[in-house]
Amino acid sequence: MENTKKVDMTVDIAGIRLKNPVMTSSGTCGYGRDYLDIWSPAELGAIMVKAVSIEPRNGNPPPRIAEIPSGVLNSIGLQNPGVRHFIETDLPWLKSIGATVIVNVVGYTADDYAACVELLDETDADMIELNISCPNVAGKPIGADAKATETLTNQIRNITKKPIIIKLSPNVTSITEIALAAEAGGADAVSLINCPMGMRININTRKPMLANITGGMSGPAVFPLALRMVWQTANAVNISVIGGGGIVKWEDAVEMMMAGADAVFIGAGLFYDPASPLKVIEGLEKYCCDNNLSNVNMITDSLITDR
Amino acid sequence: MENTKKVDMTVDIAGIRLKNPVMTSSGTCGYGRDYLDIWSPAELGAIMVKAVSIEPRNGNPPPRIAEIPSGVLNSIGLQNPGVRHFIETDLPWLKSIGATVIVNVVGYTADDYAACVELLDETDADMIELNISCPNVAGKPIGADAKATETLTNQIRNITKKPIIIKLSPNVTSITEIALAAEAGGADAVSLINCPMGMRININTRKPMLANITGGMSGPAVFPLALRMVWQTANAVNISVIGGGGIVKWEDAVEMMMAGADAVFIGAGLFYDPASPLKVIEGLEKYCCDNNLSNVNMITDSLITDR
Amino acid sequence: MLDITAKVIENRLLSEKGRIYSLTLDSPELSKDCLPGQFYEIKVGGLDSRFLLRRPFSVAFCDDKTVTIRYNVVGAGTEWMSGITPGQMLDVLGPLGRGWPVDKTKKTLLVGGSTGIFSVLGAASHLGDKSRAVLGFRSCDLVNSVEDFKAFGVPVSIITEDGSSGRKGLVTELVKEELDKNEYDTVFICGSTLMMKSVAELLKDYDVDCYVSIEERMACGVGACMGCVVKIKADNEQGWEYKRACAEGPVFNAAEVIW
Amino acid sequence: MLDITAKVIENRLLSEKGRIYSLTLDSPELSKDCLPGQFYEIKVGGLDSRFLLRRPFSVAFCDDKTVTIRYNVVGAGTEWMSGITPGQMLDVLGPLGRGWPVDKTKKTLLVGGSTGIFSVLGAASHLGDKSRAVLGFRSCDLVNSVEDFKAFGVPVSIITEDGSSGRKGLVTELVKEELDKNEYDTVFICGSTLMMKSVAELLKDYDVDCYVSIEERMACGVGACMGCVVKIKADNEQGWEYKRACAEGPVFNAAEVIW
Ligand SMILES: Cc1cc2nc3c(=O)[nH]c(=O)nc-3n(C[C@H](O)[C@H](O)[C@H](O)COP(=O)(O)OP(=O)(O)OC[C@H]3O[C@@H](n4cnc5c(N)ncnc54)[C@H](O)[C@@H]3O)c2cc1C
Ligand SMILES: Cc1cc2nc3c(=O)[nH]c(=O)nc-3n(C[C@H](O)[C@H](O)[C@H](O)COP(=O)(O)OP(=O)(O)OC[C@H]3O[C@@H](n4cnc5c(N)ncnc54)[C@H](O)[C@@H]3O)c2cc1C
Ligand SMILES: Cc1cc2nc3c(=O)[nH]c(=O)nc-3n(C[C@H](O)[C@H](O)[C@H](O)COP(=O)(O)O)c2cc1C
Ligand SMILES: Cc1cc2nc3c(=O)[nH]c(=O)nc-3n(C[C@H](O)[C@H](O)[C@H](O)COP(=O)(O)O)c2cc1C
Ligand code: FES
Ligand code: FES
Repeated sequence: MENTKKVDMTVDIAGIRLKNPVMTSSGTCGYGRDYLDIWSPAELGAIMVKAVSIEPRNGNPPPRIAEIPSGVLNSIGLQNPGVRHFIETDLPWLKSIGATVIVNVVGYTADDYAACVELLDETDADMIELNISCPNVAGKPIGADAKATETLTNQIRNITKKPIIIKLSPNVTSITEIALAAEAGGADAVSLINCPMGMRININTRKPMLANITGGMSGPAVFPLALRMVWQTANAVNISVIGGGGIVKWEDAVEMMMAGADAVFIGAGLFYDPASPLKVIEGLEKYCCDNNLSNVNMITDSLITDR
Repeated sequence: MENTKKVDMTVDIAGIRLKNPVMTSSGTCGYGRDYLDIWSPAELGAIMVKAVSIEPRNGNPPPRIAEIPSGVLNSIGLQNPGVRHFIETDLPWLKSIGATVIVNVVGYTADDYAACVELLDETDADMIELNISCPNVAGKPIGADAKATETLTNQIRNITKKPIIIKLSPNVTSITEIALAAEAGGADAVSLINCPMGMRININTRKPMLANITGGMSGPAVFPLALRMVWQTANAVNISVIGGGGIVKWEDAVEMMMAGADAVFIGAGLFYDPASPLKVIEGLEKYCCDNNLSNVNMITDSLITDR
Repeated sequence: MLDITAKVIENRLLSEKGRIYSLTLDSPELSKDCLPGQFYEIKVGGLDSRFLLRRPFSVAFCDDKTVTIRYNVVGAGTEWMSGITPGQMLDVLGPLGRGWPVDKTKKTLLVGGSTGIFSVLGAASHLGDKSRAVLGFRSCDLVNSVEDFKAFGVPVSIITEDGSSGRKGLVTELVKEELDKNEYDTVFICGSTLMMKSVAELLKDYDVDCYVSIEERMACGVGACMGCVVKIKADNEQGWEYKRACAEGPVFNAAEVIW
Repeated sequence: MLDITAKVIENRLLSEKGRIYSLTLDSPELSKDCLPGQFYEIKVGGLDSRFLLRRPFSVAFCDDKTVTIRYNVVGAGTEWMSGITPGQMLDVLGPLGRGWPVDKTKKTLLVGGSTGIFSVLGAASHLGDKSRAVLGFRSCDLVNSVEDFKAFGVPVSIITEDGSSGRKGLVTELVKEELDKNEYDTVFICGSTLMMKSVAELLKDYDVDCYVSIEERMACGVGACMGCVVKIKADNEQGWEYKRACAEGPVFNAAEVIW
């Protein structure tokens, strides 16, 4: 039964060849240093670093974390030291150790995004991920509107030749509408899902569990929602799809790829099992061996939908 | 510490006085007979019966059920014997035992809804709940569009004087926009949430776990999402709000009411604990006693949002 | 239908390799009304469990005070069950559904495949030597409960796919041989859909009544959710309707099932 | 920081009414680098658990081969922990964060309130008779671990809110009396935010260094998620910044905390 053929674990995302299809998702792995005792960003397909904005941000007041059934609610609110700090300190280090770096960018306005990307365009960051879907900041996110998504994507497309990934919000009526708008705007890939917006109340204090009242849901609770949206999106667009939301173990990653993801990201799963990225990479490789797949990308779209 | 004052458990929903604020939700309690060994519909604030349509429906092929972390995925697809059968057999029985009956109505077209409601208007059904949010039927549901929601509500408003509840879909960009449209159309109440749309794949067979591919999520996994939407909706509309999604125990019901629900419904929680409606009613009463609330409706809006 | 918490008095491993267990509950209430072919919905997982759904299991047999179910460890819920220790309390809903049309005046052939044998074991416990069982397994590791059939006075033939125990082959072969004896009035079948379908197909050539017990994915288990439907012939325009395995079934007349 | 599975060798009830337990892990690896005031993130719940987040617990004390934490049952996760039996394996991440600036040349006052006593117990185990502890509890039912402080050579004073054990009153009173002795160089405090804030307030009038250990809700526990921030004075325009309790803390210089 042992299959010793070597599996090709590389995948092409937005035209870039990655070591493997497993990433850690923005906001759950900092800038790559915090889990170093367990895994190095260089072992991943790519690291999606915590959102950076043109100016540093404080984020929301604490408490920022609450537990939910099979998941976690967060209201970080994009605390970050600013893109310049990232470019000076973290990015050179990440590149020096051999990581593929996807920079998650956020802004209040289109110009904010543009300013960030202009600075990043001068660096050796590998890809830009536009976070237009954070549930933890005031106002309607750009990612809730197709036209705004297309316009922003297009504006950024004109600034950089680096691959652009649009991070999609699940808090929308039609995920495919927004994904198609991103594609039309010139995106090279979409990543999804960001966090569905949720809330919890402490019935003893009668206060919301988060100071910001609402927050973003992640973890296994959102997995079926994410899987559905990835499936719909992969069926709608021709660009790369990076799928995640609730992935904890390799079986989840296989499901996500079968639904149509070209690569996957792990976020809150790190909190449960910090070693999950390595275990998922191993598990995918073993799955391919066991099923005689020579390349991990053969899992993508292997779903059988006729009964 | 014992407080022996009697708690007034009645609540007014859409102008109707209910025994208590606890309902069982449409599709999870049939037409009220299946849990009779455990509870009677007459013990509830109201029973929301399984959707009825003008003609009988087969629903979707099996398998229709899959488990998800802290929840369940279903793709029933509105199987029902038709509104006439309901009016002849189940409704008279439900009324004879003293139940308050909310009839969940579904249609392919506005005329379908109208035809059902015309028949129900002649009966002693207590309220009509328009299900414009089922995730398990083809096409974009009416509940995904504010204008369509208002138009339908208005059309039905002109047919019946019975209270109209609009059952809202969580699969929308803005829940308040749809809730306000329902209110503008003349609804007396909104109920939410219906099921977020999800999916699961069996990685051994490489097939979706549901024959219908996608299905609706319910159970504790959706609770934080439901709570957030109920909170937003209750802050937006002036009509009654019936809140549910993931309620299993009385503490969940307290949270839901604190978020702004005037009454709550239990759906998938029945699968876990068939006696949950009785336990939730008891728990709410005890909570009121312990907190010196003379009326259960004092829980609604008791949330403290300033820190 | 009862919704009770019952004490486990035994959770015994029957087959090491097959990971098959026999679980006995101390509950006169549950055993009182329980008919063969009916099932229970058991709450699995601890207080902090992510399982919302209960798990359905057929009654294997009862006495005055106890109910026994038997289960194969196939997933996370049954994995949890395998760790149950005597004295532990379990939330049980049931008995549920409609069981076998057991009739001691009729000579009945019991056909079971893998975990389907537990449902027909329930019938065996009532029919005794008015019945005979043919049981199919994948391999000898999975063979179990044969002594229990015999203890109820029921003769048993075994067939395994790999021939590692009893004859080698599929259960349909044994069924055909038995039927050719022209002794049987009724056949009860529980096993994989494929097996039940092929046996039912075979039976079209014989003048016997045939019943099958169908396992569908369930949510409520009591008839409330329409989750567990099976396509059944009906006297309507389209010629069929979806019936609930948990309420109108799990036992259906094989002639009415649309496979 | 280690990510390991360690064997539990003891899970002992310390206070029946208070439901306080002492849990000891057999793990030379974990104990090797562990400093007082640091903490571990422990995976709670079984395989089928709905808990995504690990639970943070301060190291109470270590020896060459073992690490002990102590915990109060307050919710579903600690409820599960109370059922742990010796021999069971636990997934543990740590040691994490920055602990107490323990310095044996300095006379240190240890101030603990309810479960905050476990973090200062860690300091006590290193400081011995260079320190003294004042511990506050709600009532006598909750008093625990006093013998352990004493075993490390640390004198202990107790105060309870209802006077049911030791003096009646709030811990601040005892702290004031001790400080008025003018013996202390440093004060370490761990307890409720209210208690830490009021002690820190009091200390402004004294010439002592003061450190507090702040428990914030955590997700990652390792500095990656920005979930656990505390408002800390900073040399920037706004005069403050959010620092991570799990990485820059949980121990902060009290003078820098903006309560
Ligand atoms: C009426 C009926 C009687 C049954 N009697 C027996 C019996 O006596 N002995 C026995 O070993 N098994 C029996 N089964 C199958 C048994 O219910 C499943 O093996 C069990 O639910 C698996 O749970 P799990 O968590 O280990 O598996 P998982 O695959 O992790 O379960 C995931 C979900 O799928 C459902 N599921 C998985 N397999 C089945 C299945 N075959 N049928 C229905 N639902 C399934 C589970 O209930 C759960 O909701 C019966 C099923 C039905 C419907
Ligand atoms: C650095 C640090 C050290 C700690 N040391 C100890 C100790 O030595 N002994 C001890 O008894 N307790 C300690 N605590 C508190 C302990 O972590 C909580 O009591 C525990 O997490 C409660 O889990 P639960 O599931 O029982 O409660 P639940 O309320 O059900 O937990 C729900 C969620 O809230 C979190 N949570 C609940 N209470 C707290 C709290 N007070 N602080 C942070 N998160 C919380 C849980 O971790 C979980 O994510 C410490 C907390 C921190 C942050
Ligand atoms: C604590 C936390 C912080 C996050 N911060 C960001 C962020 O800065 N930018 C972003 O695009 N997504 C952010 N996310 C969303 C995640 O990247 C991911 O899309 C989401 O959590 C769903 O995946 P998961 O269930 O695997 O965590 C954050 C999520 C968490 C839990
Ligand atoms: C099996 C099943 C069938 C359902 N059928 C209907 C239906 O017919 N009409 C409707 O409005 N909602 C239906 N729902 C949605 C529920 O009424 C409820 O809105 C949803 O499940 C969320 O609540 P819960 O988590 O408490 O179940 C159904 C849900 C389930 C699980
Ligand atoms: S499982 Fe609900 S109707 Fe059968
Ligand atoms: S808990 Fe994640 S940064 Fe502290």
